[in-house]
Amino acid sequence: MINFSYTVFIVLIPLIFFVLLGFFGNKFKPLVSGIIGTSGLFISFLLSCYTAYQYFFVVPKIAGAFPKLIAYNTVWLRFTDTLHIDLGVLLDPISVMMLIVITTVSFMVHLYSIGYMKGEKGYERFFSFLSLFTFSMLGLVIATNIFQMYIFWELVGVSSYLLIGFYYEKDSAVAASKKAFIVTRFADLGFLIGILILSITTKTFDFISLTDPKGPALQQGSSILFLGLSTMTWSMIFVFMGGAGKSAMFPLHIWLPDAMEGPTPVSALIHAATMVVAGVYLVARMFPIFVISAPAALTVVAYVGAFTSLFAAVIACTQYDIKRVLAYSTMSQIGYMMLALGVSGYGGHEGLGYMASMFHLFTHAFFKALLFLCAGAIIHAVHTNYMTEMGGLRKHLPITHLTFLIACFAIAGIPPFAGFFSKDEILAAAFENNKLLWAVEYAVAGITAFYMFRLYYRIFWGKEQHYSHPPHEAPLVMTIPLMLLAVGAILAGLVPFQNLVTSDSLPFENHIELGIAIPSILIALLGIGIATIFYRKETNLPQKITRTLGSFYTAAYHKFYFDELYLFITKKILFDRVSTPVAWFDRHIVDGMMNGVSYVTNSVSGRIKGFQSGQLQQYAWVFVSGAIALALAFIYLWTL
Amino acid sequence: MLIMRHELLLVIITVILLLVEIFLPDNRKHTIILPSILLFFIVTVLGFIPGPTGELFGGMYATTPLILTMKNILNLGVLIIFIQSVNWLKKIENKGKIGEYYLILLSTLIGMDYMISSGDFLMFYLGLELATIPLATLAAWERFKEKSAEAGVKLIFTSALSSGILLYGISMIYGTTGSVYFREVMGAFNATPLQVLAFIFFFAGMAFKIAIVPFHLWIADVYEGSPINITSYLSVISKGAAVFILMIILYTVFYKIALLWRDVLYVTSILTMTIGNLFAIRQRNIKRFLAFSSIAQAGFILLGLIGQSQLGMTTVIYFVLVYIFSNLGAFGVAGIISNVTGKESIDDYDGLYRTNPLLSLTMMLALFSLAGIPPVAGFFGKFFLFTAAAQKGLYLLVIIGVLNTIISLYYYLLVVKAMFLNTSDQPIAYFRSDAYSRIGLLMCVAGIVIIGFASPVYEFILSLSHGLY
Amino acid sequence: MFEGVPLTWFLIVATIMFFIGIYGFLVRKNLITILMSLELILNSVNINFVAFNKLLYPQHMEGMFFTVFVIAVAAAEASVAIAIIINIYRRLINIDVERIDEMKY
Amino acid sequence: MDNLTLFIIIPLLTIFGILFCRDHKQVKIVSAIGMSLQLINAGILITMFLLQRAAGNTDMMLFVKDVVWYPSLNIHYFVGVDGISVAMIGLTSIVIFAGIFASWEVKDLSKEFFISLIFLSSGVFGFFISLDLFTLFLFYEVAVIPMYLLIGIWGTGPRHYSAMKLTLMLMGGSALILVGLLGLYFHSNPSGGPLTFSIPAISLVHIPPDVQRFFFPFLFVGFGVLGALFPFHTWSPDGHASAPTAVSMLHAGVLMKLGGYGCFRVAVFLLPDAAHQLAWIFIILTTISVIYGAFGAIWQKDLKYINAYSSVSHCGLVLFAILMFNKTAMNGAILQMISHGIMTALFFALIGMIYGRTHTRYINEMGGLMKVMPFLAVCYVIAGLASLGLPGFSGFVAEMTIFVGAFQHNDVFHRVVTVIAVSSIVVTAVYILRVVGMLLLGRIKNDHYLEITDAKWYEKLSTGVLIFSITAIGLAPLWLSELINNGLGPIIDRLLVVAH
Repeated sequence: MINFSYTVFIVLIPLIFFVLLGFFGNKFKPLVSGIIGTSGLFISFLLSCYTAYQYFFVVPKIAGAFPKLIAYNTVWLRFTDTLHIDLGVLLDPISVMMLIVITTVSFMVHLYSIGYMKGEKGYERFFSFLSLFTFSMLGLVIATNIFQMYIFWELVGVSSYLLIGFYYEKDSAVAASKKAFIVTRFADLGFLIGILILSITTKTFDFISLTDPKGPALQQGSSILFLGLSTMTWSMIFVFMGGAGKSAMFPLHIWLPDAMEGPTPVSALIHAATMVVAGVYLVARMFPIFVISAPAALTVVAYVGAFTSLFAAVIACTQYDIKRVLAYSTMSQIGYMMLALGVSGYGGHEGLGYMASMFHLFTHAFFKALLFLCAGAIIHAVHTNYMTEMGGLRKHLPITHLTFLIACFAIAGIPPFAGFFSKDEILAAAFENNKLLWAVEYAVAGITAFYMFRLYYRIFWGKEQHYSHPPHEAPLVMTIPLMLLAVGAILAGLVPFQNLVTSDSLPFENHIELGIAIPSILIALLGIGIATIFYRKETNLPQKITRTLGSFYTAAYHKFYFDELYLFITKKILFDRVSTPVAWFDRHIVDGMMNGVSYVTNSVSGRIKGFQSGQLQQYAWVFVSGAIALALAFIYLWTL
Repeated sequence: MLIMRHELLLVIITVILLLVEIFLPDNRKHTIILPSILLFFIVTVLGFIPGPTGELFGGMYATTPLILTMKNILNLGVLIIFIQSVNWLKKIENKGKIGEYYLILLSTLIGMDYMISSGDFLMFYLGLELATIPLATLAAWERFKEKSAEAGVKLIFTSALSSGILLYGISMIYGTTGSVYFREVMGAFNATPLQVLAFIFFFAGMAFKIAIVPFHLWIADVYEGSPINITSYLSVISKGAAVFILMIILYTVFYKIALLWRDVLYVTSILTMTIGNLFAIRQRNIKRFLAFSSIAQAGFILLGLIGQSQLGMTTVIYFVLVYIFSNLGAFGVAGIISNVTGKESIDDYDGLYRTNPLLSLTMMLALFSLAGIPPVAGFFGKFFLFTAAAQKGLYLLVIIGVLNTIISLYYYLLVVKAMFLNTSDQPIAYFRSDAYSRIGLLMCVAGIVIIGFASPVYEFILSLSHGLY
Repeated sequence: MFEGVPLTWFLIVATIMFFIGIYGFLVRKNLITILMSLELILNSVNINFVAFNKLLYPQHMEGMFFTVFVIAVAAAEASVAIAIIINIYRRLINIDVERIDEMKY
Repeated sequence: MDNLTLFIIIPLLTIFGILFCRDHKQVKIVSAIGMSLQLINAGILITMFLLQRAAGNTDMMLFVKDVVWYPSLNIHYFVGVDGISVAMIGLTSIVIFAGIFASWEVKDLSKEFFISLIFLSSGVFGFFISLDLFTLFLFYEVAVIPMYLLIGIWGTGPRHYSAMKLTLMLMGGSALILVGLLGLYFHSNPSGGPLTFSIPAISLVHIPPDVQRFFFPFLFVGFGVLGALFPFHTWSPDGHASAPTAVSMLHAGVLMKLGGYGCFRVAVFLLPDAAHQLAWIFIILTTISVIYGAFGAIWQKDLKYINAYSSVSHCGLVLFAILMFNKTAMNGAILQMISHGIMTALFFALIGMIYGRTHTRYINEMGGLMKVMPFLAVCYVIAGLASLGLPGFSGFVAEMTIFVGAFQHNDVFHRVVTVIAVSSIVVTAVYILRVVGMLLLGRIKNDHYLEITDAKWYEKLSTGVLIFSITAIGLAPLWLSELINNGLGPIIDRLLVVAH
């Protein structure tokens, strides 16, 4: 057996660098801290690659399946004899895959940030936060138990909060970070409740026991019912709520577009490639439970995923902020992944959706990170986020243009770029299980191609704008990650996922079904075509279309008014209708009660002062009548 | 003769002082102060020497170790008052009256000692009157102040009325039992209607002395009008003696109707605590304030009386001891301030801590002790009183009692607030108090601080209180 | 001298005196009159004592003694009271009890 | 001199030392030395305790010292510690240590200030080591009463009103406790032997359930007042808002824990039947506390009010967990006491420091402070994150233990209230982030703030100690949890015996 305990360092190195930069960052020159952070990640990256190599190719399989290895485990907090939070490293195909994804993207982003963040205040802070995030995310994926996952889940939330609010003097950034944290926190509440329900039904937090076919979670099945659904179903629905929050699934998606207020590398790392797919990862982690014990919850996952992907894709078509377009496209793509999980079965070819989902997660990380980094390079060059203020940049930013185009092809699903393979698997899985969802996703594939190329053309083609200073290509330190990721976006699709990452860790035979693949290529091409017609040159066609769509367009442009709805709920209902009355109640009723007691005492004291009139005879009167009254009362009570 | 040694010693020094007073030339009258204090100090010390106990005059006079302890406690209190009064007595308007002061106080003390030691109602009555009537002259001490005369009138008339009613009660007791000797009354007392009437009238008379509602109304006016040292004497010694004798009589003479008097005390203690507290809240004059606070304290003492047991009895004596120290501490400070500045309003105390920290601290300790705040002695006293009441299962009474402690804490804190929290444009300026005042206050503070922690005090009283109830 | 007069009669007289005394105490405005009312109260008590002693418990003289002492104490009380009343009179030129209310509440 | 009594002796000696100080500076140094010794002493105690346990000493209480005080009433000076008290002592010494440094700039009547503060702490220490109800009660009141002076003299705002209100309400609570204690005392020996105030002795006695039912509310509400039980919590916002920094720290950090500890050690432990029967009423009240405090905090504009309501919420969680009667939840309750103690002390320390610089506590008048005082701002963010239960800080450990423990019950009622209580974590996040956003982030609203300087060394020390503590507990909670579990054993056993 190979000793994997060194994997702990993959996680610990970023933590060490976080502490180092956090405490002593201001002692270094900014560039130095950037390089330190990046080099730390590089070590982690190398270690992950080594781990992946060993895990997939060296470790002997058990009964043909990749084993679940506990590389390290220690009890962190003990609730009861069976319920305890451990900290450890669990290696299985998905966690190893995630290690690769996270360290790769994170390393690229670190490298890119050395250039991108140059001259920004708080340079070392940025890198320490990036390290913190990487640490949390790595901790999340290697979690051996659901509570460990929850811990790191919260930590990625907070690092996301810190990074979105990096420009803390900008009110919009502060608001966005707050919103992101609170919305995901609300979702985490669901996650936590889900964990609590798990804790009473299965009496364990451990993933291996939870997903063990003979374990209590799967054995119990749907035995205990509550409101018509089994407790496991409830539990999984709540857990999924947590996942939906992190992955910006409808209706908990509202934070993600705003989160684009953060520095662009952060968007690339957290809000495109890694953290937002944590929800998908969570569902994948719990997948056996979903499939076997909580199929209803899995259906929820599928529909939420499908709806989100459509919903986000529609909004993406109407946005002008390039980062927001990418954000909605992220949501849409994650919707794909969720859907794929939702339609998947367990084991063998049944588990095609699972495999596809993970595959898409993998490829998406590359091309979406690439898109964001390109966006960063563009913003770096023109100092605006709005595509209306861009145009004709292909001459000025050749490398960016090329890599962006590759990424667009990848996300649109044009072979042989990475996105094609994974998306094709998803459509295939959907087609096999649920035609309706397949139809939706099929349409979304077209819309995706359309809005991506709308973005592409509006940035790089069209009329050149008047820029304050001529845009120029980003420095090498930024373009190298672009190029490396572009290579990933091209090649990632060739990884034989069906052999590596499957629902039951057993490889299965899979090949591209042309019946699914060709139509999807066609619709992607259609989307690209429409975009080309609309946006390659300046035309008034888009205006015409929007006018035709009318209020639907307006609604989509306003993101279907979800921000307003949330604002209404939080501001008008929670703040004005709950919190303000509570505060009033506290001040006036509860406190008034206490003050009332003292007021009554005082006023009684004032009222009875007349007894002490200063009149001798009145004193005597009280005296005598008191004595006689007492005498009469007690004679009555005691002798009659 | 040694059985009566407390009284005899007092009589002896009274006579000595009387003679000295008479033969001192007018311009040297003030030199009597130190000898009086020294003589009384000797008496106090001698009182602590254990000696024989027993009965005299066919049972008219009786003493036990417990009663001796009570007398010693009173002696201690009077000693402190003697010391505390020096400052005041030296004032010009008291010139020529210094000797009187000591003589009158000593004679009332003799009265109280006889009262506590009485074995029949006659002795009790004589002691009571001896302890009361001279006090009226003390209350009316300041001849040129209307308030003082008013206090004297109110005291003498109400006390006369109360002793009239008390006597009426005693006459009924005599009529129904055929004796005025405690021992014989005890055997013959039942709860016939006439006897209930007799008891209530008797109780009213005693309640007057202790200031139990509704027999308390005189107390505030008299306290306010009297010179502050007299007030402190009235509030601790006079009241303490009355509590002692009431306890003895209730526990012995009226033990057969314990269920009845417990109910009477139950009602009156609730009234006393509550009314005393409610009136105390709104007082601004420190003496009047302490008057009402002492009414409330009397209500708490009744809790101990109700817990008719060895525990209750010990606790009452213990509490009176603590109360003497605490109240004398408070009165001592008020007296010093009043003597030096003539200010008696709580509002005048604003910012006192900044100018006179030690006085303020003493006052605070005394008030905390009165309020029953640890770690000072009052806490122990209150706790044991409640324990005594709870022992009889009277939890409702305990609850009312503890709620009343909160009200009392409020007004005690008002004084603390004035001294520590408030600021004033014209605070009482810093002054050095004289050695006598300091010694007096030091004794009080020592008592307040030590008595609680020194459990032997309590245990000693307990060891003596066998067999009385 | 009082042979055949039942005890009750004495007691009735005493009680009436007692309440007359109380009444006087409560309603008369002159301090001296109030003092006199007090004497009435004390005397009613004396009658009680004497009557009880004479008619019920003639074997001991306790009641008689008590009476003697009550009379003596009453005298002392009266003297102190009058002294104070004189003092009041000096201050107020008046001995109306209702005027003595400087201290209240 | 035994180790436990030292916890009372050291503060008293320190006070004695302060009396002889000539100036402000000496006072501070003497206080600091005294409280450092106390901290060291606490460290020694914890080590010795752990060593003893490791050596296999399974007595319920260790380092017991039993001296008869009032023989007739069977009042003893009876001290001893189990894992819970040890943990609470640790908490107290940390908070008082930080409190001394946080009040480094008290100039007005500094002698009196430090004397009162340290006297208060001696009461707290005494409370935690007492095993005799009488001394427990005595120390309880000793801990409460200096608050009046501390708030009244050195406070801000409506300090007179707040001080009076706080003192009276807390003393009202202690009055109820007194009734309960007397009830316990007179039922402490049903077989007719000598009565006792000793907690271990009473815990062996079975008091009739109807008697328990009568006295339980007195004890629980009485201690609950100090534990900010709804609706008896209103002293807390005003009191905290008016109190000077160190007092707020000590009060919210330690004194409010007296309430929880008392509920736990006296009310629940000694009256288990009644606790079981009446728990539902108080569970409802505490659940209200949890949610209500959190919602109350959202609306507030004054930093101290926000924190005070947040304390209501967090302390509500303590009482809530105590009423769950299982080892996990109760462990969580103790953890929460410690965690909240340190955290809220940190908060109040920071608020005091911020107030000292900006001279306002209204969040809408501030903004962008991160720029001018990064150290304090970062500390505030850390405190905030700890407060909203971020993993890595103690709050998370405590809250999760409570939630998991509370949820283990098999009936719908307990689970529903747990879920309601759990939802407070979201509301907490809302108000914490609102404060952080308005206070530290954004633009600087007032040009005067540009001249603000960052923390001084003593402020760094004060906050540093506290942050170190919450992080240490948050990162390695197991030893603390085991320490507490250790003390919980007998208590749980007693509750379980009753339950069956």
